[in-house]
Parts: sequence; structure tokens; C-alpha cells
Amino acid sequence: MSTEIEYTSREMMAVAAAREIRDGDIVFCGTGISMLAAMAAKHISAPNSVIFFETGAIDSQLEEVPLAVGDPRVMFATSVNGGLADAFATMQNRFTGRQVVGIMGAAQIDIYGNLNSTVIGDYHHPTVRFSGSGGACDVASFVSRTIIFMQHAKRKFVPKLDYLTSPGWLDGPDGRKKAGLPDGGPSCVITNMAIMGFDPETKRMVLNGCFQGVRKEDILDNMGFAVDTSQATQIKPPSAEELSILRDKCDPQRLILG
Amino acid sequence: MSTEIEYTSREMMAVAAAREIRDGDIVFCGTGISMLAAMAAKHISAPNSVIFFETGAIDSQLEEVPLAVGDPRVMFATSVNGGLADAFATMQNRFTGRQVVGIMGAAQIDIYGNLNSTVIGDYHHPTVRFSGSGGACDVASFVSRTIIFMQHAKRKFVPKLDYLTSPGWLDGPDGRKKAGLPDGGPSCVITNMAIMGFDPETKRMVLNGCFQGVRKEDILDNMGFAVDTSQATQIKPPSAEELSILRDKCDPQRLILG
Amino acid sequence: MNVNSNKRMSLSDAVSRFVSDGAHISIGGFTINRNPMAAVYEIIRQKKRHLHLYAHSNGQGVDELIGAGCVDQLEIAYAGSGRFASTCIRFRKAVESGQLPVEDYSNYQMTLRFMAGAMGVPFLPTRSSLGSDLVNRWGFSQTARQANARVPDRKLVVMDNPFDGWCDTERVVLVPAINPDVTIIHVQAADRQGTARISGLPFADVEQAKAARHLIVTCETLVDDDLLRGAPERNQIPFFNVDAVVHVPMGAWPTACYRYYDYDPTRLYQYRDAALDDDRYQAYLEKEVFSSHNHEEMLARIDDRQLEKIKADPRTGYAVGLDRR
Amino acid sequence: MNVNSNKRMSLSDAVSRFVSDGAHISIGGFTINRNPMAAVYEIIRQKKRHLHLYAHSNGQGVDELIGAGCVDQLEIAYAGSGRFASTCIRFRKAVESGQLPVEDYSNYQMTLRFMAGAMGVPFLPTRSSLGSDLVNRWGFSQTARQANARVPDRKLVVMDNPFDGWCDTERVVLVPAINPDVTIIHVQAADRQGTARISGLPFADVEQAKAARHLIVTCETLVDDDLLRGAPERNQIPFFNVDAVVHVPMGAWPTACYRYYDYDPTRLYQYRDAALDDDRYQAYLEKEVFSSHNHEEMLARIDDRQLEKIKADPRTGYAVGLDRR
Repeated sequence: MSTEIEYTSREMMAVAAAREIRDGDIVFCGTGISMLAAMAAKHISAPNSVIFFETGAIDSQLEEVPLAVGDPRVMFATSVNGGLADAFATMQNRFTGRQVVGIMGAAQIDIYGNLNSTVIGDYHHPTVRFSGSGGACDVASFVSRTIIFMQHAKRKFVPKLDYLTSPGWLDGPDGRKKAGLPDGGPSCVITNMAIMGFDPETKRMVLNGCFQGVRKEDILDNMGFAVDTSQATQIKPPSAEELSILRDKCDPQRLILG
Repeated sequence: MSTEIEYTSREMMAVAAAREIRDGDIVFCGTGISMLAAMAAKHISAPNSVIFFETGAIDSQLEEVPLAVGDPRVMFATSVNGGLADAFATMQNRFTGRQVVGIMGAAQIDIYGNLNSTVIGDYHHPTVRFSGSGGACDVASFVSRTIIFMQHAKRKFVPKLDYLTSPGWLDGPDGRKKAGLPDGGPSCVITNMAIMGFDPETKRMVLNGCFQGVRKEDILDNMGFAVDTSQATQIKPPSAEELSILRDKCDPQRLILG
Repeated sequence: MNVNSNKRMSLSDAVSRFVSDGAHISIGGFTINRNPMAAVYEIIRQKKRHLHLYAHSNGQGVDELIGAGCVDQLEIAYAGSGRFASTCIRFRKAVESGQLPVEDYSNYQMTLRFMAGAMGVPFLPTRSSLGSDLVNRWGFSQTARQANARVPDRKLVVMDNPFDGWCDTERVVLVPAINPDVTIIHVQAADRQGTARISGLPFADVEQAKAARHLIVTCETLVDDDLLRGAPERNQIPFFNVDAVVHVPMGAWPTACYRYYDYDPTRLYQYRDAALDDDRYQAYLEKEVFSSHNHEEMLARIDDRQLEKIKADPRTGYAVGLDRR
Repeated sequence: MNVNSNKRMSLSDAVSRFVSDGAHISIGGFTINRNPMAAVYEIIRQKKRHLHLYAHSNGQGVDELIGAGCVDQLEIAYAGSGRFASTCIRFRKAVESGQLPVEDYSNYQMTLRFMAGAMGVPFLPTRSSLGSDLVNRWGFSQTARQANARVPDRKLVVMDNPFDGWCDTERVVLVPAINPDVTIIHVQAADRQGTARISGLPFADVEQAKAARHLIVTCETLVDDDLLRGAPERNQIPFFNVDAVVHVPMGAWPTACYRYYDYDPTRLYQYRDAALDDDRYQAYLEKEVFSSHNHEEMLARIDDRQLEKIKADPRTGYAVGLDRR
């Protein structure tokens, strides 16, 4: 991909996610690219958004990019340094939770935005064991909406998850209500090729838009299930300003951007 | 009452309670005389006992006697200034709770040491309304043993409580177990005339001992139910040292001692 | 809740905006300590009515709200002010005269109810009160409960431990969550955005604050952000929970504010004396509360020497040697 | 728990006294921060076996205990060390090879399980994980659970809200309490009696500490009582919860200890490299852990310049500009 300025797909993903954050959002951040997106959003379009971590840090002043949500960098000059219990209660809380947007990743995703970050293969005899839920299942259960990062690949967009770690829309429009979950659910999936959304009626994944130079066929070829691509638009590449904020203010060492 | 030194029944009560506190006990204190007892115990026989309050203050260094458990005097130089949630969890906790002794008072007591601090008369149309449980019901529910302060009077030692605020032995030896309460229960009742105990088999109140100059008949005359007095002894009056600690170190202003 | 960066407003604005007639409210503090008294007096001045009040042992403030006729229903664990009133006097009169329906819980149960509200769960379990009348007797009838969507249908629920005796526990009491429309707390320090720091015991203020839909924070000192953010371990309330920040020095008076001032025995005995008699109490309300426009004016009428006496000693945080008889 | 006034002892004594073979244990910290690493290495040196380990995201320490063969069963939410291992490497190998039975929960569920243990209730409720495989799939079978009195018969219980939709909630998940035989945490400051102060985020250390039958506190600085009692708001662990106080400077290394030192990227990358290969890992264990007698000796072998680089900057509490690539 190229515009006047060269950029990587990782940079495009971070910028795309930053654009999804609204001013006033309380942003739950995981490790890695989600932190960059939240940091960039604060500098670009959502100065009153609040970055917080499951470890308990609220409104961290990130002068350097943390390498884990338990990184000491998240503890500096916060509003409150609470604990895990406080952080998750903020998301489960009926008032604050409604204002939280969660950013997360996973190893597998299905058409309803359910996520697997636990195992590939049989749960008791896994081919690959991942880290497990961490706070992901909690965030996916509680908050008003989630933004999901994925690599676009057939083995990742699967018809059936090997393990459902974090609930998306479960099995359709009434899935969460039937299960007893609070309102909320995945709002978009940002990949290295595209932004996927969810049909408001069916809650099935659709293609919202392609990154520059990516064709709809490329996207479908890299998925284990078919999605509606009829409404897809072209995603605006990162602006010079967005890129400069991301590179100079957020990750000058390129620890996350690579 | 008189020995070489004059003393009041309130002083006798505080000293008697202090003697019940063992070294290493964690002492839950209410307002008033129970604080004096705990303060005196630390100076006399239980230097490693720990005073703590439902408000969250742990191991308060009481340089002046507090007039309420929310008095700022309980906050000084503690080990931890936690909250109510922490204080009650300490008592409900399966390890720390076993080491806690609670000191409490009430408006009415029955033969099984159940307490009323809520109403006299009908609950919905009370003749007299009291403060209510506060932490009393919690302490009585959780801790390994309680020491109860009462005035000896017929209207206070009643066959049936108007309202059961704080569980003692409930209806007998299996009462607490049947109800689902943790092990524990009242160990003694210290009045202005005597120390009452509970029969290990029946859990019914008995007379343990009379204060100086008090006859068994006086005690029975001031109770709304009969108790076994056959094992009663004479209670040793406060020693000069006990009195001096109580008066000079614990309550020099006689705010509680009157 | 609100993420804006400046929430400073006057007490009169905060109360008129967030405390409406019929609101479900809770106030911070414990007996004679750190009650948000300035806000309590402002609620009385604005003649708020039909409040549903939740309290563990919130003491003096609860009694004054009841005395002024602001409260229609009360859920409480303890109404007392230590030595100044072993049972709060206006509370007692209101209950004994049949004017105030009360639902009784224990202090831990009320704390857990606020905690459940803060955590966003409908209930929390405890082993407290099994076998007691807190379980067996209900202040609000089931019919009244069912008619009121703002209170749960049941006071509490006794349940067998579904983990079959796990933790040597056969049975628990579930207490229902509280989500007040508004909670008001008084703290030692806050910044304009709302980050707040309590010194000394927090009581259950943090749970009460986070359980509420709206939160008013009154503070002794209004400080710059940087100051509180220099030691975030000491802050308890994140700014996004807060709707209004009000700077009110002596805002807990006549109750105590640790490291600032002690409770005021002179005033609390005067209050006690007034509370014991209906006519004297009306006179107290007129003369001390209604005839002053705000807390500052109310305090200006108090002899400086009286306020000087309760000033906190820097070492202990309270007024050493204060005459409290 | 223990109210004595001097609980100071050596790490070797504390571990041999309170960590027995087959013990149920938990360690504090989060991923690459404030893990009680000195204690972890001492457990490995003393060749403790058959441990039942409880963890939320307790990261590096968990992976080293598993790698050294100390752990027979694991209940966990997250096994990762951020950039240094998105999935902890020895953990992954142990699970994939079928050697380590695992029960999966979420971070909040594990936190609630410790909190329930600390509060003395058999379970706590949450709305997390409804409809997920955390609910539907059990790592330990019901048969295995029933055969083991130390684990609850059920992983968790889904229950309808007995307060009929109160708080807009139809259903909750109950997670069972944990009461470890011993919890080990590393803190910035403690006194001989056991009062302890954590700076920066406490994670779930306080809940883990209070849930345990025995508690070992290792600390960067051993201070006089007076110091901690001068600001009790900043202390989280009351002394009576503590059984052993061990003074171990750099006791969290190679994980971070806020305001003292950052995580050590050099060491964590070395560990990563060793962990990826079984032979290299055995060599790592021999050379780095078994051949040193204690943490001090282990640290003495590290180049001073490497340790100098991770020293915390006083303003931010971490090593500003540290090369972490």
C-alpha cells in the first residue's frame, strides 16, 4: 500500500481503531496495538477519552508505550491506581460500564464476533495452547461495545470456534439476552485488510470497508465463512497527521509498530 | 461496694471484660465501655491484643478515648485504615475471624444470649426505637466469641426478645448450626452485678459469679427468667493496678466512666 | 458519571441539579465523622421532599434530613451519634410516631448492598444475620415492595450454598444491590475534574460513590490535578464517577473531618438539646438553617473560638485535649 | 495469620515452613510486574512438588514454577508476559504435552474467587462469561472434583437472579472462593510485624493475601513501624494477616517493582530464549537457579550495568528510555 507517505498495515489498523473511539469514551486497553490506538485517539479526535487497564490504572499518562497491561508505565500520574477488582467493577457497573469501549484481539473469530484466545484443537488435548481469557471474557461480557483486532486469515475467521473465550453476539440478535449478558457486543473488527462490521438485524459479520489496494475477493479468500460485502466502502488511508502522531508521539521506539 | 479503694460498678464491668481478653485476641470494639475494656486489657494482661473497629481502623493507638466508632481518634497510627467492607470481611474471614472476640451491648437479652438493639414493642409500631443493628448482628454472626455488656434489670433479661437483632446461641446447642451461622457465640455477659456464662451443654445462661456485695437473690430478682446459680463464685474486685490503668491511662476525663 | 474536565459548581447548583424530590439518595460518612453536612443543610434549605434515603451508620446527616422532613423512606443499619445520641433523636421520634417507614439491615449488609451496586451485580452474599429478625422481619411489606419498581421485591434471600458446603458454609443471605440516584460525599481533597482523596478511614464512601448514578463531591480543599496525580495510590474516586465538585471548607461541620477538624461537641450538644423538643427543633431549623443562605453564612455565626478549639492537631489528625464532656 | 510483633525470617525458612509439597498456593503480581520472584526461585531450589497453583495473570512467576516441575494443577485466567511471551512458554509446553491439567477462568473471576476467600463467603456473583466456554467447558472433570476435597465440586454455577430481574439482570455466574494454604506477595515496604505497603497498582495482591491461611510478605525495604503507621491510608495489609516478613531487595527481579526498578528486558529475553528449548531450559535452571544459594547470589552474577539500567526514575517510577527491544 502507498499514499504520499508510506505506511504499514499495522499503522493503518491502529489509525482505523483510533477513529472508532469517540470523545468521552472510557477505553479499555489490552497489550500491544490496542494501546497505540487509544493513545492516538487521545491526540487526534477524542481528547476527553480515558485510557484504563484491567490492572486498575485509570487515565494513565502514557509517556512511553507499555509492553504489557502490568507494565509500570501504566501506573504513572493516573487518577486512581486501583486493583483488578476495581477495574472490572468499572466495566460491570451499570453507569460507568455503559461508557466503556473495549479493544481486544484473539486467535479465532466467528461470524457473530465470538472470540477464542484459549486453545486450538480439543480443550483437553490442545494442539496449541494460548494465554487464555485474561480480562477478555469480562470485557466482552460487560462493556457497551468492543473493537476487535484480527489478522485476516482463513484459520482465524472460522465457521466454528475451537473454544468460545469471549462472547460476541453469541448465536444472533437475541443471543446475549438469552444468555443473560448485559447489552453490548462487538461493533467492528479491524484486520490487516479491512474493517468488518455487524449487520444491525442479524448480527452477522459484514464487510464495512477495505483498506487501500485491497479487493473484496482478497478478503473473502482469507476467511473461513462468507460475509455480505455489498455495502463495503474504501477506507481512507491514514493522514499525515495521524501517522505523525502514531509514530512520533505514541511509539517512537517502534516497540509495537515493529 | 468498697474495697480499700472505692470503685464504681462501671469500673468493675470494664475490668471484668478486660480480664476476658486473651493475649493475641483481635478485639472488635463498639462505642463506650467496650473500648475501655479493650484499652485496659492491652495495658494489663493482653499486650498483643489488637483493637479494631467496624469503621475499618486496625490496631488503633488510642491516646484519647473515642466517643463513637467513627471518632477520628480511632484513625491515628493504625496498621491500616481500611473501610467497613474490610473490617467486616476480617470477621467473616475463615482464618482471621476465628481470632476475633467481639464486645457488644444491647437493650434486651434472652436466655440463649440473643440480643435486641432495634425496638421495644411491635416492630412496625414500636414503643421505643433504638439505633438498630449497626455492626452488632454481623459481629454476633461471625466471630469466635462475644462478650456482652448489660444492665441487670427485668426488662432487659427477658424470656422473649421483641426483636432478635444479633444471634447468640439462637434456640440452643444446635441453633447456630441449623441456621447456617459460623461456629462461635456469646461467651459471657457482664452486668453491673455479675458475670453470666452459658452452660456448655444446653447453651442456656448461668450465673458465673457475683460482684462484691451482690447476692444471688439480687441477681435473680433482676431477671425475667431463672438461671442456674449453683456454680457461681465471688468475682475478685478490681485491683489497685487495674483501677489505676483504667482511670489514668484509659479515661482520665471520665467520658465513659462517668 | 461524566468525563469532563471541569465539574466545579456551587453547592446550591449541585443540589438543585442532582437531588430531585423523590430521589433515592445516600450520603457518606459515619456517625459524627465526615458527613457531607453542608450538602445536607442545602437539601434542607431547598426543601427537598419524599427522599428515599439509604444509610449504614451515616449518623448526624441522616438525623437532620429526617428532622427537616425531607425523608419519606429509610433503609438503614444504625441511627446513632455515639455519646451525643445513642439513638438519633429525630429519627427515633419519626419512627415512634409512625411517620417514617424503616427497613433494617446490618452495617455489613448495607455496605455489601452499596458494593453490589458499585460492582454492577444484583446482590452479594454474606453469612451475617442468619436466624435473626433482620432476615425474618421486613419493614417494607412484600405488597409495598411489589408496588414500587425502585425497591427489590424481596428484602433479602436466604439460599443454600450451591457449592455443597464449600468453605464450611451451608447457607448464605443474599442482599440486594443499591443504585442511588445520587450519592453525596465530603472529602479532604479533590480536583476540578473530580479525582478525590479521602484521608483517614474511607468508611463505605467509595462503595456508595460508585453505586450511584450521580455523584456530588464536596471538598475541604480544591487542588490542582498534578497534586493528586503525584500519588494516585492515595486517591479513591476516579474522576469519571463524579458529576459535581463543590469546594466547601468546613463542609463536614459539625461532624469531623480527619486532619482538618474534630467534631464540634458544643454544636452537637446544642443539636441534641434542640432535637429533644419539637418546638425547639423548629426554632433550630429556622434560626440555624433556613435563615442562612449557605454554609459559609451558617459558619460565620459560630464563635471563632469554638471553631478554633476543634482544629486538628497535625500529629494525630484530631483536636487533642478537646473538652468533649 | 499471627499477631506477633516480629515475624522477620529468612526466605529459605519462610518457604520451608509454609510451602509444603502438595500445598495450594498463589503468588502476587501481574505478568511482568511485582511477582515474588525471589520466593519463586527459592521454591524451585527447595524442589517443592505437586503444588496446586492459583493465578489470575501472575505471569513470569507462574511460568518458572511450572517450568521447574513444581506444579501439578493450575487454575488460571491468563498465562502471558506481554511482549516477552504472548503465551508463557513453559506453561504452553506443559499444557500441550498433557502434563498440566488446567482450569480456565477470567481475570475478574479469579479476582472474585480470591475476594470471596478473603471475605469468608463460599462464592461471589458476576455477569461475566455467560454463554461462553468458561461456563460450558470444565478443565477438571466433575469426577476429579468430587474425588478432591480441596477443590469445589463444581467449577461454577449459573443461577437465575433470585431478585427477579433486579438491576436488569436475569442471570449470574457464581464463582467459588479460593483459600490457598499460602500466598506469597512482594511489596515495596513492610515492617517486622507485617504491616505492608504496595506502591503503584496493587493488582489482586490484597485479595490473594487475605484469602490465604498463611501469608509470606517479601519486601524491598524493611522499615520501622512508625514509618508505615504515619500514613496508614497507604498500607494495604494489616499485620495480623502476615506469617512471615522477609527482606529481599530486588525480590521481584526480573519483573518490575514500581518506584524501585523496571522489568529487566535482557533477562526476560534470555529466559524466553531458554524456555523455547528443553535442553536450554534445563541448563538455565541448573546454571541460574540451582547453582545459586539465594537471590542475593543470583543477582550478584548479573552485570551491575544491566541492573543500573532498570533503576526507576524518581518522577515516573520506571526506567525512562530503557531499551526494551
